[in-house]
Amino acid sequence: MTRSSSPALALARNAAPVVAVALLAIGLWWLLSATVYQGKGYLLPSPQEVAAATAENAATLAGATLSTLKEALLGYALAIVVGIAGAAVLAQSRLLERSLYPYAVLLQTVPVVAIAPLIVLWFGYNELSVVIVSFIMSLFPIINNTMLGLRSTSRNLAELFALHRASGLVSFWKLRLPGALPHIFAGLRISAGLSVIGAIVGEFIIGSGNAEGGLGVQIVFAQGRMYTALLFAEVIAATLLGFLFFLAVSAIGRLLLRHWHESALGS
Amino acid sequence: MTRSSSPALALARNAAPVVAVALLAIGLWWLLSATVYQGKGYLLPSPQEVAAATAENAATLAGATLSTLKEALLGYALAIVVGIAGAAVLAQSRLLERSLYPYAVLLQTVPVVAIAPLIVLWFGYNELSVVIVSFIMSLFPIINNTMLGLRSTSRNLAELFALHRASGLVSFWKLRLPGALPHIFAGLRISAGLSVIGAIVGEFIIGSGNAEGGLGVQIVFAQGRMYTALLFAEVIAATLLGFLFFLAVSAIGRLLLRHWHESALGS
Amino acid sequence: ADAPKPVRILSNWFAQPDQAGYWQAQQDRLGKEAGIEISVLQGGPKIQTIPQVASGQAEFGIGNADDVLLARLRGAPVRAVFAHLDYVPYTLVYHADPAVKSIADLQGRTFAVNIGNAYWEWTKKQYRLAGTREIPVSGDLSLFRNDPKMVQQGYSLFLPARMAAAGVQVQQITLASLGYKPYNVLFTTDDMIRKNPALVKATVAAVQKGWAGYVRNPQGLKPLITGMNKQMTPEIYDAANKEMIETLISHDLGRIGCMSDARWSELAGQLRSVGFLPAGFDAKQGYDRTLVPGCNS
Amino acid sequence: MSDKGAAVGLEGVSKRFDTRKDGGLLALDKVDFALRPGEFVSIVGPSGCGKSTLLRIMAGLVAPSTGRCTRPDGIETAFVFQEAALLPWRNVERNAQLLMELEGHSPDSYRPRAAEALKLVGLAGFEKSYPHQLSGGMRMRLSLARALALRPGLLLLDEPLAAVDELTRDVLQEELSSLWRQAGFTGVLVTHNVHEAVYLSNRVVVMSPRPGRILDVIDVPFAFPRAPELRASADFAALTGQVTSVLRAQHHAQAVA
Amino acid sequence: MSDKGAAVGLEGVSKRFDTRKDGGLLALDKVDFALRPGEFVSIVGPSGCGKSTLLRIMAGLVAPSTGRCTRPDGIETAFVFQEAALLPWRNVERNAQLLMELEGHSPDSYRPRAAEALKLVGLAGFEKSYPHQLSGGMRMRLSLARALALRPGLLLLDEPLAAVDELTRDVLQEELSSLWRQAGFTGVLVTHNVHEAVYLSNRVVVMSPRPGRILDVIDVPFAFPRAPELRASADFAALTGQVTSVLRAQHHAQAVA
Ligand SMILES: Nc1ncnc2c1ncn2[C@@H]1O[C@H](COP(=O)(O)OP(=O)(O)OP(=O)(O)O)[C@@H](O)[C@H]1O
Ligand SMILES: Nc1ncnc2c1ncn2[C@@H]1O[C@H](COP(=O)(O)OP(=O)(O)OP(=O)(O)O)[C@@H](O)[C@H]1O
Ligand SMILES: Cc1ncc(C[n+]2csc(CCO)c2C)c(N)n1
Ligand SMILES: [Mg+2]
Ligand SMILES: [Mg+2]
Repeated sequence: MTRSSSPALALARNAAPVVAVALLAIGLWWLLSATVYQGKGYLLPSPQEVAAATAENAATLAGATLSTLKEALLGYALAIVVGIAGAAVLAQSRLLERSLYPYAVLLQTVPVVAIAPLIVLWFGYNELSVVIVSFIMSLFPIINNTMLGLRSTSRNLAELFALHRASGLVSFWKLRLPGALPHIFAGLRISAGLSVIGAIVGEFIIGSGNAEGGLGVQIVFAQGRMYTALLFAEVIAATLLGFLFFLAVSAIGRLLLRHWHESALGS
Repeated sequence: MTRSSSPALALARNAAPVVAVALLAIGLWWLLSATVYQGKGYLLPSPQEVAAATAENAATLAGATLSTLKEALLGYALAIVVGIAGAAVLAQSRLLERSLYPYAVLLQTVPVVAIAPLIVLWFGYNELSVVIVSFIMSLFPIINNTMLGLRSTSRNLAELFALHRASGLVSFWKLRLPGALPHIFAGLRISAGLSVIGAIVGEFIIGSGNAEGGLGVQIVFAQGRMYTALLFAEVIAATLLGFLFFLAVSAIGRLLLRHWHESALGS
Repeated sequence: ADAPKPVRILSNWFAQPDQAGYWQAQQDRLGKEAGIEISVLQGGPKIQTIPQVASGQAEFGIGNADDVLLARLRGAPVRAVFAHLDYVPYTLVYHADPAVKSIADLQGRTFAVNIGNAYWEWTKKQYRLAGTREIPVSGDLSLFRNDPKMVQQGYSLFLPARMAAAGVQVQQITLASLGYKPYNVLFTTDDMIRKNPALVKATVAAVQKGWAGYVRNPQGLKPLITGMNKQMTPEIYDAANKEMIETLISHDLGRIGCMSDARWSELAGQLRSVGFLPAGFDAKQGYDRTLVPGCNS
Repeated sequence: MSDKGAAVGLEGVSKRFDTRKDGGLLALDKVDFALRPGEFVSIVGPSGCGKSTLLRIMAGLVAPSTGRCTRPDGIETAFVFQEAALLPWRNVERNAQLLMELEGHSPDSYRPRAAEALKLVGLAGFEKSYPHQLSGGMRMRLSLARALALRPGLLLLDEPLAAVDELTRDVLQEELSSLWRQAGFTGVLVTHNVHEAVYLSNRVVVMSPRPGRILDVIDVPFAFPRAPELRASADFAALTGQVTSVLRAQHHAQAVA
Repeated sequence: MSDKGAAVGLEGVSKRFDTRKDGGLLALDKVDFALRPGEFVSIVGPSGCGKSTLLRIMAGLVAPSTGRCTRPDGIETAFVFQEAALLPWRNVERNAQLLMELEGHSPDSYRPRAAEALKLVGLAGFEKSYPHQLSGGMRMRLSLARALALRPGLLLLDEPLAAVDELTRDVLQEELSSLWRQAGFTGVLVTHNVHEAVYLSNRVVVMSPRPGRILDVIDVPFAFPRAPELRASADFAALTGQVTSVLRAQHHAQAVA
């Protein structure tokens, strides 16, 4: 319960266990690559090999990461806006919810790869389609968690707002939305990674036109060259991208909830 | 607030709006396929064409659906068990959470396609690998929502249990878990669809040996032959499968929460 | 003069030598005089060129002859107008093994192939490989390297060279040697041919020039292709050119792209034999061989 | 009695809750009562007899199962719930401003009014605290301040002072009464404290145990403003004694049944 | 006084809460007090003075910022929180059984004890209801029943009767007192009702406004069992007057400051 003396110190303390496990994991990985997978770098390259591949292809890697970042970020942002707004609309009435919510579920159950031609048909043979795939992949967790949050409003508070003839909109902004924030952020955390996966799958479907292409494209290149060390570097880049989104969204959530919600008040 | 006279009636009333929208959607689909996509069944087949393709390939379709059902169900079940148990372990201490939770995030951020070879290497070219992919895809929403739920325990109640020296296990079973159920079920609803997607992606990667295979394999077959009507039938089957999981899990959730949680008490 | 009319060619893979003539036409702006500006769009692993072209996302697409016939069966109004390669260079690669004399000796092994694809269904049936285990092929080759008994589908242009570069000794059986030889084609829509035959002809003429130019100087595209496709290392590029120019492209540069009714009808027969096409299906609806200059002389 | 205060009429109001027991639970049974504009009425009755339910019906939050409740249109109503019902994500000050915000007042007008109300209930200095940092009594006082700051036409109070100490309670009673005299709202107070009921009210409604019925409505004749010393008077004791005996008679009847 | 009751010692206990104001908020200031085994002590003091915090410290739920609290090991403690703290997913009956379940009692023993406690607080007939179907007073009574059913060695009560009507309150006071005499637990009651404090206790602790300090500890000399008529006696009135005047002196001091 004691306060840390400085934010830097707090960060260090929070990061320490994660870093420890990371070092442990890298150690284990190194051990595996040096024993079981010794001489089988095409299956499991060693950390050194991956580091070398990263250094060697730094520029391409950075470019690809940036391009995937852009697509995933757009898809994610779109999913956040549409997801929260959609849930808000659905939560207005049981009827709306009953009629439309199941279709939000269906949307996420459709294997995107299978309907790829339609997506390209509707959104064009370009990055927009990649963004759309990322959007579709990340939408549902946000809708679903937001709806749960909006429906969990305490009865007493709902009555208070009803008494003061708060319009749907006012209730939404001042009561239901803030009350739903912990749930919403849980949804956003889930979707952070999905948006990156979506962008990569989208790149598989759309290719890269005439550009260099994002991580999805580079992953295929590395596979074709049997350059597993580079492949790993790219997968790690994609993973970290998703993780970055996750961290950003978690930090914002903690900031918004720190004053009042159990999950963020500290133990 | 009035009670319905019979469960059958209640079901009918609940199902009516969904069915209405479904009919509307099918109508719209038919309209589209009969106008803009007239003669373009290879892009958007008409409902009749899809029905015909379904009838023509009924046996294969049923077999494939069953096989995907099995894989997805196993992956989903595994994700539920591991997800809830994992979250329970992580929620035991901030240290554990800080050190391990980020890695659960990473797990979901990894593009499965990219690590497929390792999965195949470790689990073999068989259904187990498909189950593992389904498991990986559906795990994180469950972990994440369960953790949020476990951390949202009301302070008063936590103190009550602490006072009576309830062990971690007892607190878990009698306080934290039941209190987390609304969140957990939100996670399970999200993962329902993902588990089916995971199984299909798994089949894309792993195939089925030389058996007929599940929906993922059949989707590849239909795509290869540009048999879009059959492809649609398969996608619909996959979607309904995910939806079925969703409905089942929602029903169980409502049953467990109906006595006490705002989200299930009815408006 | 009017601005040149843009013509998009949608490729089925990232830039690589088997599409070289098209890239050449783009690079040299070979349609300029005919009033067209050709641009090639790179494909990728999940690109489906036929529905995209049929729906107008591009004017032309690159694909395989068998896929065009299958698409016709499903009503997609696409038609091959130019066959740049004599056959799709499919091959089956296995770890070097003197005991393997023919495909029959691969019976029972694990094949990484395009499951459900016509060429594989045909090969299975023709060579009685029903007892083999098949897995979907992906871009990943590490499992093949790791399993000495695995058979890997790929392009003969690249895969053996790639394996050699990685120090893996392999041998191959090409699909063509087994008798399955679909053209590699440029296709467009019926509508395009009917409403804008001049544009189609101009495009075909331009890409024919492109291919000829490439054959004359294969090194000219090397920077472009190896720059766009990181998979295409200079060594692989060179090896692929050699094989392509020797065996896959017409040595009579004026006849590049020509197709024969016999070859199309043979292909349709093969597809019928595995039930992919119905008995009455006429292969003629899949192509138009009147558009390539120099083929009827 | 001012014309600002609202008149609320209850005619044959019954309320039955759905429970899994057959027939449900009858919480209120044929309650007839007319609240005159600007009067202050207290409701006393055993725990679980339906007082909170009755307030909810007067507020229009719950519909009676039979009978009806008539309320003037557009009357501003403030309700101090039995549980504090604060927004956990707003600090004390922002919670105190809530109702005025909802009723569309401007920040310029609601800021000073909220500050004043907080001072009145003894929460000055806690403006920036969050509800979870307050004691139980402070939370209830915040809830009260929130309602008072609105200066409503109808004020419904569900045991607002149960969680505060007697001295604070006395102070708040005085404040409440003087506010009422100045502002002329109609007030309904649910309380378990008979002295409080009598001291503050024009009339005291005594209810029976479940199902809640009105046993008696007792007029309190003392003129306003009432001095604190009134509580020590014999007349006051007689009246509280009367209320208590109505309550007690029924209680015993139930205990025997 | 029985040996079942626990002795709890508070030595120089202060509690400072972290707030964003510098220095935080001093809730308790150097509280010294020793609870004798088996005695019943009431704590009175203004709202927000730290009573609930003090109970939490006695229960071992919160650590003092300075000073210490000594409690015998392994003593069963029951705490009736100021808010009912029920499990919303358990019905009344299962809520009443909770503490015994947690303490490892067998179903055979806890079922009848829970039923008995529910009857005692007047909740018989509501066994199958869920907390959200109860009135505020019923919820608090359930919370009380849950604690009583455990028959603890140390019973900490935070305004358990604030939300019930006076008559029920009287009845429950009698029940509580007689349980205490039979079972011999050590009891600490926080209440705003000085009569209740004096009637039930061996000693009454009077606390100052924030930061909470002990102003006075007043011995209540009346022998147990005490008859209800005791409340009407002059001696009783003198004692409650004494408590009130200690409270009031401080209150005025604060109002002036
Ligand atoms: N978690 C907390 N953080 C900050 N301040 C707190 C916290 N809990 C209590 N306080 C403060 O400590 C003081 C004492 O609170 P406590 O709940 O002990 O009062 P109390 O005597 O029980 O009051 P009441 O009679 O109103 O219940 C109050 O001023 C309150 O604002
Ligand atoms: N939502 C509900 N469902 C079922 N029963 C309910 C519900 N709300 C209240 N009741 C029942 O209605 C009766 C009256 O409740 P109410 O809250 O009005 O009592 P009250 O007079 O305010 O009691 P208290 O003084 O304890 O607050 C109680 O028996 C309660 O169990
Ligand atoms: C046009 C074209 N298609 C695929 C590949 C690469 N490749 C050859 S076979 C195979 C398996 C699945 O197609 C892969 C990835 C290529 N180089 N060119
Ligand atoms: Mg009530
Ligand atoms: Mg308190």
